[in-house]
Amino acid sequence: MTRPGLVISRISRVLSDYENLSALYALLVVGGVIIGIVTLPFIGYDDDQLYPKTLDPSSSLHPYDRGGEPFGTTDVAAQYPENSPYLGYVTAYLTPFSAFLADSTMHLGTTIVSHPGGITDEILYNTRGLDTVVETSILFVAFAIAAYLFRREE
Amino acid sequence: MIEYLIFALFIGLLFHGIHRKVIARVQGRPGPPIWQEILHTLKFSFKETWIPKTASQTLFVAVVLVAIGIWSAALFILLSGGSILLLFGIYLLHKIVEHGLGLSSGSPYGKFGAIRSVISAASELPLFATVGLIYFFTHSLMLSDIIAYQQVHGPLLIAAFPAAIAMYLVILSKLHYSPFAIIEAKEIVSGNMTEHFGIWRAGLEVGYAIKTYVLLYAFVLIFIGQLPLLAALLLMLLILVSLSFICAVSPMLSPYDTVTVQSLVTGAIAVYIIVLGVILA
Amino acid sequence: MSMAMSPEFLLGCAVLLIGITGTAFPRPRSYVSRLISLEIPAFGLLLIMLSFDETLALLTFIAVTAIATFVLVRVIERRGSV
Amino acid sequence: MDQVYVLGLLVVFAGVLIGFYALMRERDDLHRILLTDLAEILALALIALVATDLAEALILPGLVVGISELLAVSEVYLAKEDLRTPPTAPPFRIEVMESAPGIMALILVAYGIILSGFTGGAVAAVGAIFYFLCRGQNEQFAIIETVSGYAWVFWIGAFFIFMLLPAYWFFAVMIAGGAILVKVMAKMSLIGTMRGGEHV
Amino acid sequence: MFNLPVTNIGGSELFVLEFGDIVNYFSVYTAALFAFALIFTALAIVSRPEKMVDIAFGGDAYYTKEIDPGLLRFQRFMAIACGLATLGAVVSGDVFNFTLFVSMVGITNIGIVAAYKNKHVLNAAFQYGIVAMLATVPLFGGAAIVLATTGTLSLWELYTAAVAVPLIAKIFLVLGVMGEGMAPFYIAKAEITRAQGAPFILMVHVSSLLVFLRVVEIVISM
Amino acid sequence: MNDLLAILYGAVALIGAVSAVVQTDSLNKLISIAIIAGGVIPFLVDRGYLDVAIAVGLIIPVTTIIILLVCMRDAV
Repeated sequence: MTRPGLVISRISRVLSDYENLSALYALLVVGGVIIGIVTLPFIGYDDDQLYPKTLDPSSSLHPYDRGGEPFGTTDVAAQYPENSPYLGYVTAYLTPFSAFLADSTMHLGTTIVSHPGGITDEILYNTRGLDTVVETSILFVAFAIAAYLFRREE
Repeated sequence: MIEYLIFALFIGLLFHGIHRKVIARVQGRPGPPIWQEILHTLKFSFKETWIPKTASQTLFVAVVLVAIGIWSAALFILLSGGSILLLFGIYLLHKIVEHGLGLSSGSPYGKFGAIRSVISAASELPLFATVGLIYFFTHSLMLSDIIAYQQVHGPLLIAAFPAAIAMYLVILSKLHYSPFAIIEAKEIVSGNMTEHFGIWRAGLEVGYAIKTYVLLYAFVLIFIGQLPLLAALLLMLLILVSLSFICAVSPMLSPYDTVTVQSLVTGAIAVYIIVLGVILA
Repeated sequence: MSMAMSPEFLLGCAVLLIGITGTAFPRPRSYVSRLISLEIPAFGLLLIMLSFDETLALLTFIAVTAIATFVLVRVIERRGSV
Repeated sequence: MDQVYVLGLLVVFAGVLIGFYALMRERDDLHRILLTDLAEILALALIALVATDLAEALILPGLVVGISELLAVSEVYLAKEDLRTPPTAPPFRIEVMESAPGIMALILVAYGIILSGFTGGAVAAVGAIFYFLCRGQNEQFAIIETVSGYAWVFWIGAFFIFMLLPAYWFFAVMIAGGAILVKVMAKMSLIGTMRGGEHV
Repeated sequence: MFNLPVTNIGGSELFVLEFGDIVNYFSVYTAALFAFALIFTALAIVSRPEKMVDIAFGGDAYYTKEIDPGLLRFQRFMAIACGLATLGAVVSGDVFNFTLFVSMVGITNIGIVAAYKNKHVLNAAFQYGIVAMLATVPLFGGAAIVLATTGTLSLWELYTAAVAVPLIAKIFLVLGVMGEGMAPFYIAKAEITRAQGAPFILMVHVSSLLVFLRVVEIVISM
Repeated sequence: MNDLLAILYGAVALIGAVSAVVQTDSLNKLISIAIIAGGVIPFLVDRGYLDVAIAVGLIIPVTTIIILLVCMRDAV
């Protein structure tokens, strides 16, 4: 069938097939990225970052040693420190087990800081806790979908 | 406020009637009297009303109320000089009303209407080009600021001409009998409104009438500026008649072609904005 | 923060690019081969994270990659290889 | 840092170009899933380039979102292709699958519990999946799901302690770290039981 | 303490909700979107789905489809989750938090449609899912570029004139939301719309339109 | 790490990566992946992250075994 406006109907035909959807989206992203590469010279890293990493290789908490004293004040470069009155408490805190590990070896910094406490938990649970709420909800929803589809077959 | 709402409703319905009349005359038919749509709405208000058994009852009624609600809110934004982003947001949310109308009834024709309404959702895209371009000139999206800007710099119609075209296209796609009005094409009966009759249909007519008034008035305010009411009405009528001419002489596009046309217009204006930005920056 | 470009970062970038090319155009073009190729850019990202000392993220990433591999294996198993 | 960032950005952009170009050419749905997994790596690389503690904290949610979507989409794929029956090909066995799982799973799970939080949950889940994979599974689906549901509620509670009663931050950290560990580990190790079939 | 730096786009500030570093806000604009999302979430909770009428060709016979209660419960759960995610996304005051809410919208949308057994609808849902997953690259990438180049994620800071957000970050954010919400890619959505369950299907459209409206506000204000 | 070792391990990782792309047989690809791991883990150790190196060293074989499941099925 020949229709007027050949180009338009040809585009319409591609658009109307949802098998082409991801290809179409990929095309858009590729277009965006090309703009990105062209404008790359105008992009610069801002050195005044939130929660910057300050490394102290001699610490047993390396690379997560942020100083501070447990149950005292610790300097944390949060966006709105006034919204988190106990800011820094989580960062400086070590569980007894972590404290033991920290005293006995130099090479378990990651493990120690991941054990409840540390700067990452400070961010994830305290200052940006809402992110974590959303994120666990996403996992919850995704699993509900998978479980529903999986169990329906039984 | 309430009296203005009724006034807008009356004018909107009258515009619908004039629209039909102009189309009929262009096509060499006598056409209905211009107050036909007002009579229609009155007639529907007093007819027997019930909800189809197959419908999702709550939704079936709620969308009608939402339709009236959002367009009354839109009128309020226009009068109070609020944000045109919100105004266009409401325009987008109107889409939800269209979907809801068609989907809630359970009727296959309503459903087809709703599906077409989903397909034609690209008709919103030109709006964002409009918003972007206007912001580019005025650095504000508050209607009051835009009006103030035009008093100093002259109508935006000249400065931001592509944006005016985009918005013109948007109004065109929402008008009855337009080449983009695929959701109420006659082959699917009345499209997504098929199952809404009686008082529900009257409610929809009310919402749509306010919508037509709001869109035309917004066009005048955004691109020409604040005018005395009578002049503004006259201008709106002129725009409407020009739209009616287009509706009368152009065939309805196939559903996917409407998407393509509208997307292409948006893309062209987006490129225009970027080029303008690069040149002026 | 490491101001200069660390060898880990440069190596990571190289492995990432090689891996992406390998995954985008796998040899042979089969599900399994593409699945295995996916591991290469993962190592590239691992090195990039290492160069910024983001070890907690690194550890999580490696663990989640293992789980993702399992999810994909489950699909490929049922699909049968092509 | 500026140079590092711009170079990194260039590499990732180039990667996006290659990866998405391949995706444009791809017609097979399962290959598309594999390529979206590649895209996930690129998204994480963009976050990693920020190189602060905040970046690290953002990678973790990014990772979880990625694996969640992969899980849901792959299940939709199986439903749409109607690949319901578990694989029936002869089982594959190597010696290591008899001896390793017990001890390796134990190490990973124990280490995961020490780590706690997301990282711990993911590491422990790998251990659990590996165990289910090699030793077969007893279907405790409903119980594990319930546990993970409660863990989620505990975490929401911890969030509100942080926001409303910050003085009790210590309990909040403990509850949050523990609850997320349990939640992530439970959810993800359930994937191990979803393989189906009696051949393992 | 908090003063919305830009009031000439979304109207004046009404109410602020603080969660640590994430400070959500209700301006006239976001509050309107919030109210709209709330109405449709409530509708998804209270209304029952329609009974779709199928006409048997070649006769006057027609029959209505009944909906399976398990499917109904699941879809309602997904629709409510989708509504909550939309509520979060439209008032979020933080770029990364916004992107997380948007990806939750994406995944709940997949959930709403993936529940059908119709192969046609499932196929559309799958293609949609692929795009939603791809969209995490521009979505999170956009947020990451914003963070790296400006040193902040808070919209309160980003809206100030002193902070310049690179063009690519804005493009990425819009592309990301387009992918998750499928805003202009209506083809798969049209197929999805053919399925039964109006109040829930409608939620797919409501959420994607609202997050798209929100991202437009964010991108223009930045 | 001194420069020589860094170059050496870097070369190992790069060779592994290139070989994993070039190899056409699944098992050979898996072996190449193991070579990349061999080149990468020293960098982890060198920076002093013993715990991370151990965990990564444990998880990578698990991934390999998971992939082997489909590879062997193909071979059978």
